Order: sequence, then structure tokens, then C-alpha cells
Amino acid sequence: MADNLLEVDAIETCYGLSQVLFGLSLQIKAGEMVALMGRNGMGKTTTIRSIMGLTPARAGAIRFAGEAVRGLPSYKIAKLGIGLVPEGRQIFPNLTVRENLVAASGNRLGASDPWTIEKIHALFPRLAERTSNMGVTLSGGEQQMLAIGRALMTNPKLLILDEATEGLAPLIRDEIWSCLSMLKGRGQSVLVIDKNVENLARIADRHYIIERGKTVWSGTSEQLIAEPDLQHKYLGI
Amino acid sequence: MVESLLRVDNLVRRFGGITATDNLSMEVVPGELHAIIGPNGAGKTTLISQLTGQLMPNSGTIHFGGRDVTGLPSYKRSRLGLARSFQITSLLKDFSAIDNVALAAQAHDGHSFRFWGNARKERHLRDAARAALERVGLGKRADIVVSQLSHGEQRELELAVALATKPKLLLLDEPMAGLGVTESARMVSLLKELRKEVTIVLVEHDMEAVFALADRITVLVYGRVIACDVPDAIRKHDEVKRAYLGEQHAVTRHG
Amino acid sequence: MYLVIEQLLNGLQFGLLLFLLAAGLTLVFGIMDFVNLAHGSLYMMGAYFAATFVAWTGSFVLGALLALGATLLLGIVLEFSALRHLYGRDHLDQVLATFGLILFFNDAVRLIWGPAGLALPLPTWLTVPVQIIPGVYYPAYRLMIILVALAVAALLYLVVMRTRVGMLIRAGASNREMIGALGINIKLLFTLVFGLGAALAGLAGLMQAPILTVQIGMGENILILAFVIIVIGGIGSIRGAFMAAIFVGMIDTLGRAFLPDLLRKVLSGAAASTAAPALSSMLIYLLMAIVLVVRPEGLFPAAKR
Amino acid sequence: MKPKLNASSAVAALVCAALVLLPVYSAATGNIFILTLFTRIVIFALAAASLNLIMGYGGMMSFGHAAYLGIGGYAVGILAAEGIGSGFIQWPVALAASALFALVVGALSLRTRGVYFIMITLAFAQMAYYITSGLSRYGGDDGLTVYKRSDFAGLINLSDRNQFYYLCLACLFGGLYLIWRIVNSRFGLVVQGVRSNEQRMQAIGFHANRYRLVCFVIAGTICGLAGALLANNTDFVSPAVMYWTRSGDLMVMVILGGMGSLFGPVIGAIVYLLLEELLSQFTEYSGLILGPVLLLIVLFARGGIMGLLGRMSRG
Amino acid sequence: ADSVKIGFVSTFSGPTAVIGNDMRNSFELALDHLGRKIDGKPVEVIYEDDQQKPDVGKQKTEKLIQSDKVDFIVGYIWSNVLLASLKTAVDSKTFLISANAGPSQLAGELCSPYVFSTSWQNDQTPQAMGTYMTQKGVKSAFLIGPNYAAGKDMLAGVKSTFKGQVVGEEYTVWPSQLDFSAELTKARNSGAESIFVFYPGAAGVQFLNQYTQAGIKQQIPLYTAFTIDETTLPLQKDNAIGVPGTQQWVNDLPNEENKKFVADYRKKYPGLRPSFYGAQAYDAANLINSAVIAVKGDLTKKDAMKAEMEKANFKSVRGPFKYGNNHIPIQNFYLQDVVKDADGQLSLKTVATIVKDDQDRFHDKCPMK
Ligand SMILES: Nc1ncnc2c1ncn2[C@@H]1O[C@H](COP(=O)(O)OP(=O)(O)OP(=O)(O)O)[C@@H](O)[C@H]1O
Ligand SMILES: Nc1ncnc2c1ncn2[C@@H]1O[C@H](COP(=O)(O)OP(=O)(O)OP(=O)(O)O)[C@@H](O)[C@H]1O
Ligand SMILES: [Mg+2]
Ligand SMILES: [Mg+2]
Repeated sequence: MADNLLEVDAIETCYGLSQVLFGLSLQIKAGEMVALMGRNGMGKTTTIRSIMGLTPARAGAIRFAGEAVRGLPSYKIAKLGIGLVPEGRQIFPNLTVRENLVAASGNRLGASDPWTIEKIHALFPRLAERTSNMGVTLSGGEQQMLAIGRALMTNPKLLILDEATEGLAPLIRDEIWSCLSMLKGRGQSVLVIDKNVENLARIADRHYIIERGKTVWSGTSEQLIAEPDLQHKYLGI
Repeated sequence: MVESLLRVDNLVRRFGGITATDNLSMEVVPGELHAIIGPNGAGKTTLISQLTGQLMPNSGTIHFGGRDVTGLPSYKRSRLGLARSFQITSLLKDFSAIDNVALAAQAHDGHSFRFWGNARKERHLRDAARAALERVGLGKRADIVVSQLSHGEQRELELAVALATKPKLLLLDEPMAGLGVTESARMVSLLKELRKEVTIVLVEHDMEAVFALADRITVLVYGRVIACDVPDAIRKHDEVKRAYLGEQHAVTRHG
Repeated sequence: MYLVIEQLLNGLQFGLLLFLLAAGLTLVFGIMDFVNLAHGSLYMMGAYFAATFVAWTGSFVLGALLALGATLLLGIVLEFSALRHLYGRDHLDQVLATFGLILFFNDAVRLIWGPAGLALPLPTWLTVPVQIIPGVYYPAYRLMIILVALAVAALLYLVVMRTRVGMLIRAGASNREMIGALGINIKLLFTLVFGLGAALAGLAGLMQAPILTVQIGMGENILILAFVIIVIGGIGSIRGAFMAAIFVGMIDTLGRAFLPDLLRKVLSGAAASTAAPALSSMLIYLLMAIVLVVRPEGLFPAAKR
Repeated sequence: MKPKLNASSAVAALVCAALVLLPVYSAATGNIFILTLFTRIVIFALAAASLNLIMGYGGMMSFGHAAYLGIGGYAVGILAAEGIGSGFIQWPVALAASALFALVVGALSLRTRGVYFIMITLAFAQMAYYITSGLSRYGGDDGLTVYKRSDFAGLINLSDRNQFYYLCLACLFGGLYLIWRIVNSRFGLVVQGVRSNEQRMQAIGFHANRYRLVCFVIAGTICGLAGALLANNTDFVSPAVMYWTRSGDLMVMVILGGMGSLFGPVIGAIVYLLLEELLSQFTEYSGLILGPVLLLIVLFARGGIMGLLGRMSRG
Repeated sequence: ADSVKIGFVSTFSGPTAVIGNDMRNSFELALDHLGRKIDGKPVEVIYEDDQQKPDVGKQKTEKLIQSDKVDFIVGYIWSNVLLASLKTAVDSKTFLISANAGPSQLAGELCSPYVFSTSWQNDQTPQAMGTYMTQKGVKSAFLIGPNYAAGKDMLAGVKSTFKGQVVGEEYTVWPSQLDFSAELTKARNSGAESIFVFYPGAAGVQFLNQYTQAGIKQQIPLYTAFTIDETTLPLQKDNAIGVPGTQQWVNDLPNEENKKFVADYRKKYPGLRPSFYGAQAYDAANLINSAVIAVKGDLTKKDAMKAEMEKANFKSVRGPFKYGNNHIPIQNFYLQDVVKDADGQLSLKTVATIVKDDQDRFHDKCPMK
């Protein structure tokens, strides 16, 4: 399947001796928005860490943009065009807001209309007000905005958002969702983890549900909405 | 008029050019669950930190239980019955979950200048800790080292630690953040129970939870209180809608 | 009056000399957050290389350039073969590992060059005292040190604080994983930066050699001084290190110059002549202790810039 | 935290047994020097163990710990020089002086954290070094000879090699036992909690610095005891024991053996000092071997020798 | 015993190893000259490195005495190492010969029947320099030295014999001071007619560098003690030319023994020249030789050996000398200067004899009469 941007095939990942992922698979096509769902501790973040090479998978295969990336160092994977908004924000505390953005900036893949600091500021006016503050002094939500802005600044082929709306005010959260819709409209591929099933069902194309390190269900938004049982069984709604 | 448990008068805190807390006054009465909401960077965390003493205000006063605590360091306030959870998880990463909670229990069980007996064998501390863990749903994960818990579990542990200090006033900074849907629901019902025992100040961006739980809501914008009222009034409050909620949440009802 | 001016000048130039010593360490320890005790060894190697190459080539400038290249290479080799595995680790692991390197280098130098030390003579054009203001002479070579130190300070500040590479180094020091996830080859970057730090150490070593000595263990006392300066200035702040170096240089020089006479005015002669040297021995440490007690994060904490 | 029978506790037990039996071996073979050597090692092990208490458990990286060796030693030396030979006076004074110094240094230094703490403790130790170097009445930097070892009213004869060795060993074991109890006590848990996350401990009601300070003083006092022993062992005390390189040696022993492991510093002291002694028999260039050994231990044995043993037994 | 066992404690690692090496080289040469036998018995020497640390030195001394059971123990560059080790040696009644360190205690209250020196007492050398400066008619001097025991002794030594005016006295931080410009500036501005310094080893190189570069060499002459010797001269080079010092031994002393020592040393160790440290070690070997021969190899006769050594009955490279009651030599001190050799190399040269048969000023305090 050549048109898959990302292909994860039966990966297994461990933290030290404890295995977390047991043969997990998923695919993302170019231009698609895919959601990863599951309860706390089921391995969503670990999946992403494996894709990025931060916690390398021990077995299985990962292909991104036609290249086998399992085993590559994370910077090489990122260079192929993945932008990450990590869990827990992980902004650089000792850099200013502006420096956080500049450090990440790059348009390796030559996007025609790349993200710039001005555009990020337009998306998050709050960041414009804090532009020369140290990262460490930002409020939780401001840090989250910065983390999203930083990932966008890399102008990625695939944007990965791990709980990117955590701690954001409702208004901003809505902003992010509409921004994601807009991105999707421009053909951006996105992998998103979020607990807001309603919004995910509204804008994502397909969904994977993870349970104990395996994908236990996958399907389109229509299928997801059509099966309330599923949500109850795996997500507890 | 009920005697207030916590009273804040004209609190000001500046960071360089920013006024994060701007002449803020508010009151929390015993037994209520008082929610604080507001846009990102409105100064909610800064306020909580001043209440618990991690940050000192530039001016203004804080009274807790009728006593002026403005100048007290955080450990003393904790002993008076002020407990908090941190927005950005702050735990003893290399300790097991139960050790984290037991230490909190120990803090309120007389002084800790005891150099001899094995603290991990003190029955009542361990029991209290286990109970708190059970309460937040971490009973089975007691012996796991914190760094190996998932993000959501760590959020739950934050609450257990705060609970173990047997506080009079519990200050929760975004306890739902990072919790899955199931866990959020569990947290809401846990808070519903807790509020019967302890006064709670809740900072949260999860509006469903806030409207379901709060007796009163204070709304902060740029460090100032723009509204303080019961949930229904806040929901309709124009300025709040504009600054924070947006249209969608003004109409959503919690089911 | 001349005396005071001259001593102020001495203090200033000693401070700049100290900055030169501390510059490489600011980069490696202050910015990259790697506690490198072997910095003193690289400093020593720089001096030994320079003494050797100058003797070979017969040219001070050529020898110095070769020595710079050699320490750069040595730094890169060290980083690549061992130290890169220690970045994320506890500071104390770094202390132990680089302490091992000190032992190694000291004995390696003794084995290769013998215990006697080497001489690094100056070319004659640098040995003449220069009259800077009427009546005040200054060694030409020291003037050159001042210039080099200022250049290094400016360069370092621009690179670290004003360029994207500098941002990446600082970011990488605080969160390596994340910088990798942004597509930056942090390993390579750090290798190069470490090499640059080593070259700066080497530069300090070879610049010092003509006024101090080329000796085994020459790096160790200087290492402590460099740490003192960085800590007083505030870890991670280049401006802080620069100011602290001048501050320490001034206090140290002026203290030694005027303290004994001052004390003699307040204390009895005998008490003063025992107290003054003891006090001036402790002066730098006393200064650091006072600064840290009053400002626990140094004079210019990096986070607040 | 049950004591399991793994490689590290087995090694600890073996080493203890060997230390206890050493005088027998020495007598049987007529090798007196090994006893002399190990007396010194045992004393340094005690000092390293005390450093481990603050460094490994308390997270306080003191780079001035050798100061207490000097203070304990000078207390004995100065009293001896002034004609007070009784150990019942000398030793309590040594402990009290160390405790007092630790109290002052700790109270000021604990305002800082991390590398700043490392450097400020270094500063105080260096000041102590320069002050004792200036004590011309007591030999200045030439040092002070202790003509008679501490006198314990005939209870124990410190000039007898075996008795002195066992005294040192008893102090070491006593110190380790004390540290072990402390570490597992309420106090110990608080101190370790503060190391892990100070803000959190403060928020649940602990005055972090007070616990830190007490811990710092305890460690300083134990090290002061080591200093008193060292002065008796060398019959001599000089500022050189306080120089920063000595503090560095102590740190190396702790990290080498395994920081935060009760027995680690003992192993560290034995390995480091023995290696130094043995290597110097074979080569004048011992650093060429010792240096890379230290580097390799850091690279491949996280948590020092004890960490390595622990991992080996876990497979 | 069918061999003579000698322990040799000195510094063989770190920057000062250069001194230790010179002492060992000279000691080995002396043994070569003795045919590596004393009174027909083979000699066994065990070298131990004290790392310049008192407690290590003491431990090495103990090892030599307890484990190796040596008959003599020789060496000791540093006063503090010697003082730390002294008690062990004296308590075990092992002969200790200090081949360098000469703290006042050793000459005074700590003197012992089992301890001899082949060097001097610290104060003697600067005293000789003070005498010379007085003889030369120097009117005023500025004194600079490191702030530690020997440094203070040295300046006190000069002051005790220098009759001119001491206009200033500066102590610098030891061992870590890098920069002497504050002191040099003060010296220049003090109007003193001369500067006296004591800086052993690397510090001496450093001081001369800065003294020369500051241009003070052309303005104020420098007088030294223990600042220029064969171990530092290769680093000091031209900076040292014309800077006088005093010493009890200079390489060109005209006695036969010395000529042989210097010539054979340079032959055996090409590129190196012996220093006074080595000369003292060389003498120590010959002192031991004389004692063993006197008791015909019966090393248990300690009293007889002591009596023999007190006679200083051997050919010293410094020429004949006597022992005082405290076992410290009573000897001449010479003025030395740096000159260019016939082959264009720098070397030290005897200029004059400053004091004859000088005895240290602490011998009264020694209980041995
Ligand atoms: N560093 C680690 N070491 C050991 N175990 C870990 C580590 N990080 C996570 N785990 C474990 O791996 C499992 C999966 O964690 P992961 O973070 O992938 O879950 P998640 O689905 O992202 O959960 P959440 O919604 O809470 O973020 C959890 O049981 C967690 O305890
Ligand atoms: N140490 C500091 N230095 C400078 N500015 C700070 C500091 N701490 C907080 N601020 C600023 O103060 C403002 C209030 O921050 P605070 O963390 O209280 O916001 P908040 O209401 O909790 O926001 P959020 O909902 O995003 O968590 C923010 O704009 C933040 O950038
Ligand atoms: Mg997650
Ligand atoms: Mg907040």
C-alpha cells in the first residue's frame, strides 16, 4: 500500500522489562486525520514514542513516507517530516517563547505556505504577549500553546498531537479544533490523541482504539458513532 | 452570613511587567466547592500558589480559618490544613505510589525527627495511605514506582497525596487534565463525595465537570475577578462567555 | 594615584585572564550542563601542544594554531568515545568519569613529556613592555591576552545567545529527547560544541603558558577558579561569567594590593600581618560564599537574564 | 525493601567478615602492614559513609566534606598539644566542633542548590583549610604531630595495633548501623523525599531545609569522628587533609562504590585506596590505569560497584 | 641480614616528580659508584611515592618499616610529609635521613638520635642571602613569598641577617596564586632598591616570567632562595640570567667527589643536570655507606652507627662538613649565578662563599647535647 504515509505493523515495545505494546498496528494515509483512543495507561503515548524512535520498538515494522524508520535515531525520523506535540508539553524551559519557536523552525519539505512566528502569534495571541518570557514562567495552558506552535513551526508532513488540548480554556480548545479542521482541509495528515470523543468523531476520518497495547478496533467516524457499545466498552462513556 | 474559611483581600502579584494577580479579593465558605475558571494565563495557578505559600504576594492579605497566613511559608500552611495538587505533576518520582502518600500522612502525624524506627513499618501511616490510594482508584498500583505510572495515574496520585494530609481546604489545580473519559467521570464522582467532607477550591478547564460540581464559580481574567456567582448565572454571564466559554459551552448542559 | 590606577588595571587584566580560562567551561558546563573536571586537563594539553609545536615550527603563531587544532581534535575524540554517553546522567557520574580523565592525562603527560614541564618562550615582539599612559608600562603580551579574551567573550555571547545554534545547544541541554524529536542531530551538535569548548580550553592554556608555566597539574587550581567564576556569575550566563571574572580579578588583585595596609590601620601591626595574608588567601572563597548566601543562584541567574 | 540474598548483600557480608578477621590473618602471616593499611581504609570508609548519607540519600553534594576530617583531627591534635590527652574530652570536643561547623556551613549553604551547593561547601572547606594553615602555634601548614594517642583511662589502648583497628572497625559498623536506621526512619524518608522533590515535600507540610540541615550536621559529626580516628592513626594532623582534592577523593569513593547504597562507600573506599596502593607498587603511572578504570565504571556500571552487583544478581 | 635495605620516600607523581626523579637518579648513581654493594652486601632500595601528601607519606613510611623492614629510610622533600612520618620512624628506631626537608622542629625540639639531615635547616639559605645583600650594601628590600610555613620561614630568615631596610613584605596565596602583578606593582612603587623572593618549583618559573615581562627586571634587581635550580632552569631560561641565589651546593664546586658526581650524572642521564636535591640524596647514600662500614655490616649496632654518622665521615659533594648536636650539617653557603655554559647552555655557577660553617639557629632547642 504505497499511499500510506505511516504504516505501523505489529510493533512491540518495552520499558525495561515491562512490555507495553503487544503487536500494535495502524496506518495513516496522506491527508488523513486519524485518532488514537483508549483509557489511561493503555499505551497511546508509548505508540507515539515508538513511532518517533524515542522508545524504540523491539519488534515489528514502522514505515514513514516509504522509508523503514524502526531503529533510526529520532532526529532522522523527525526530519522525514513528523512534528510532535508531546504529552506533558516539554517546552524548553530555559529558552524564551520566541526562541522555542525559532529553534524548531524549519521547512525541510518545502511547504508552499510555511508556518511562521507571525502565523503562530495570530493563532495564539497569548504567545505574542509573552514572546520574550522564559518558557518556564508560562502558565500551563500557555506552555501547551507553545508546544503546538513549536510542532507547527517544523512544517511537518504528519502532525502528532498527544493530548494537545489538555489544560486549555474552552475557547482556545475550540480554536485548536477549528485549526485542525483547517489543516486537514489543506491536506495535512494528523495523528491525534484526545479525550474529547465528540470532537474527534466530528473531524477525524478514522479511529483506532487501543486496549492493553493492541488495537482492538478501528473504523471511520460513522462507524464509531454508530456503535455506542464500543465507546462504552473501551472508553467508558 | 457564614464565617469564611478562606478570605483573600486585594491580592497583587507581579512578574516583571505582568500583573498576574491584580487586586484580587475573594472568599471561600466552609463546605462549598468553589470553582475558579478563566482563560489560560489568567493567573489561576499563580493564585493557588499564593494561597499555599509557594509564591509570596506583592501586597494584599490571605486569611485562612480566621488567621492571617499571608507571610507563612508553605509547610506551615499545610499544617493548618491547606493542601494542593499541582497542575504540572509534582511527585516523588523515585518513590513508590504508596510512599508518596504515606509521607503526606506522616507530615501530619506529629514531627518527623524520629531517627530510629522503620517508618515503612508504621501501620497507621501505611493504612491511611492505602485508603487514600483506594479512594482515587490506585489501590492496585500502590507499589509501583511513580516514574512508571502513566500520566493519568500520576494525576490521580496527585490527588491522593493531597487527601492524605487530611486538609480542611483542598486546592485542586486541574485535576482532570490528562485523565481519560472514564477516569474523568470517576474523578467527578470522587469529588462529589469529597465535597461532603472538605471544602474544595477547584481550578479546571473541563466545563462539564465544573458546572456539575461547583457551588460557586469565580471567573478570572488578567488576574482580576470579573464574576463570582452560582453556575447558572455564570453560564449566562455575557462577559464570561466572551472571554472564556465561547458559545458552545454556554448552551451545553451537563447530562 | 598611579599606584591605584595600575592596580585597577592589574585587576582588570587578571579578570580578563580568568574569563579566558572560564570561557570554555562556560560553554561546556554553563550551557551544555556537563560537569567537565577534565577541562583543566584540556587546558594543560593545549599548553603542552603549544610548547611542542612552537618548538617544532619555530613560530609562535603557527604553533599556537596547530595546538588549537590538536585540542579541538582531542576534545572531539574524547566526547565521541566516552563522554557523550554521560550527558543525560547525574552530575556526579560526570564528576567521577572526568576525574578519571584528570588522573589519566596527568600521567600520560608525564609519560610523554616527562615531569619537568616545558617552556614556551614568547617571540621578542611580544616581550616588550608598552607604555599605555605616560608613566604606566604594560607587558605587550598581557595586552594581547586582554584582546583575545574580549574577542572570545564577544564571540561566545553572539554564538550562544544570538544564533539558532546557540538556542539549540541550550535547548538540548535542558531536554535532549525533545530536541531530537524536532529533527536536530543533537549528538553531532554536542560533539562539535564540546570540541569548541576543548579548543577554548586549549586556547586558554596556550595563552597562559608564557606567563605561568607548562606543568603537570597546571589545570587543577585553575579549574576550581573557573568553576568559582561561573558559579558567581550564575550558571549558564555568559554575561555573568564575564562580569564575575572581572569582579573576581578586581577583588583578588585589589584585596592583595590594599588589604594589608588597610588592616594595619585598624589592627595592631602583628595581628594585621598575620590576618592580611590569611584573609587574602581566603578572599575568593569568601567572596563566593557571600555572593551565594545573598544570591543563591549567582549574580546573573540565567533563567532571569 | 526486604534484604534479599543477592550479589551485593553477599559481597557486603563477605567484606564485613574479611574486615573482622583481618587482624587474625595479619598475626598469622606476620604482615603488619596490611593491618595498618586497612586501618586507614576503614577510617576513610567511615568518612565516605557519612558523605553518602547527605549525598546519596539527602541529595546534598558536599564538596567540602574533608573539612570535618580536619576539624575532628585538629580537635584531637590541639587538645593533645595543650596537654589534654583524655579521649573522653578529645573525642566529644571533636564531634561537637564538627557538628558546630556543619551547622554553620549547612545553615548558610542550604540556601543554594545543585552545583551552587557543591561550590559553596567547597568554599567553606577551603576557608577552613586556609585558617588551619595559618595556625602557626599549631604548626601552620606543616601540621601538628600528635605525640600520644587519645587516652581512654586504660579501657582501650589506641597504640595497640589490633585494639585500634577494632576500634575503627567498631566505629565504622556503628556508623553504618546508625545510617541504616536513619535512612529507614521517618526522618530518613523525609530527607530522601526532599532530595526527590523539594517543592512537593514543602507543600505537604515539611520544612525541607530543617531536615536537610539536621542530616547535614549528623553527617558532619560522623565524619568528625573519622577525623579523630585519622589523627590518632597518623599521629599527625595537617591542613592537607582538608584540601579540596581530599573532598574529591571522598566523593569518588562514594560514587565508585555506589551512591545511595548503604555499603557502597565502604566498597568504594576499599577499592579506591587498595587500587591506589597496589597500582603504585607496579607502576609510577598508576593514573594511566586508575583513570580509565573510573571512566569505565561510570560508563558501564551505573550506580557504582554496588549497582553493578545488584544488576548482576538480577540477571 | 645479608643485604642492606633502604626505603626511599619522595614524590614521583604530579608536577613535583621532577624533584623526586632527580633525587632518585642521584641516589642510584651513588649506589653505582659504590658498586651497588655496601660493605660487601648487596643493597636493595624500595622507592615509594608520597604524592606530596602527608598522610600518604606516613603510610608509605609505615609500609617500609613494617612490611619491608628496611634498615634506613631516606628522602622527604616536603616538611609536612617528613613531620607526619617522623614519629613512625623514630618509634621504630629506624634511621631516617632527610635528604631535603629541614623544618625548624627537626633542628629543634623534634631532633632525634635516629634522624640525620644531608640538607640544611630551612632558614639557613635565606639567611645567607640576607648576609650577602648586606655585604653588597643593598639599602632596602621588598620581600615576597608564598603564604605557608616555609615561605614565612624564608622571609624571616632573610630579615634576620639583612641589615638594610625592609620596605615591604608580601605573602601570596599558596599554592594556587597565578598572577603576581599586584605584588610586582607594589614592589616597584615601594621605591625599594631590591626584591627578594622565595618561590620553589613551578611558582618560581611563573614569578620570573612575570617579573621579566613587567619590565621590572631592568629596574629592580632580584635576589632569591630556592627559586632557581637545575630543575627549573630549563623552563626559566634567559629570565634567570643575572638573578643570584644562595645554596650549600652548586654543581661546579671544585672538589673531586663533586666533579665525578656531576660528570657521571650527566653521562648516565643525558640531557639532565643534577640539582642540589640530587646532591643531598647522593650524600645520603654515602652517609649510610660510612655507617654500615663502621659496624662491619652488623646493622643491629645502632649506637655505633649513630656515632659514626655524627662524624660525617664521608666525602660529601659539597666538600667537608660537620654535624651539629642536632644532626643538621654545619656547612658553607655559596652565592650562585646563572651563566651561559661553554656549549651555550644555561647553568649555575658558584660566585662566592657567603658564609662559612654556618649552624642553624634552632640547635639550642634540641635536647641532644
Ligand atoms: N517510563 C516508563 N517506565 C515504565 N513503564 C512505563 C513508563 N511510561 C509508561 N509506562 C507504562 O506503560 C503503560 C502505557 O503507558 P502510556 O503512557 O503509553 O499510556 P497512555 O495510553 O498514553 O496513558 P495516558 O492516557 O494516561 O497518557 C502504562 O501502564 C505505564 O505505567
Ligand atoms: N515566574 C513567572 N515569571 C514571569 N511570569 C510568570 C511567572 N509565573 C507566571 N507568570 C505569568 O503569569 C500569568 C499567570 O500565570 P498562571 O500560571 O497563574 O495562569 P493560569 O491561570 O494558571 O493559566 P492556565 O490555565 O494556562 O494554567 C501567565 O501569563 C504567566 O506567563
Ligand atoms: Mg499518554
Ligand atoms: Mg494554571
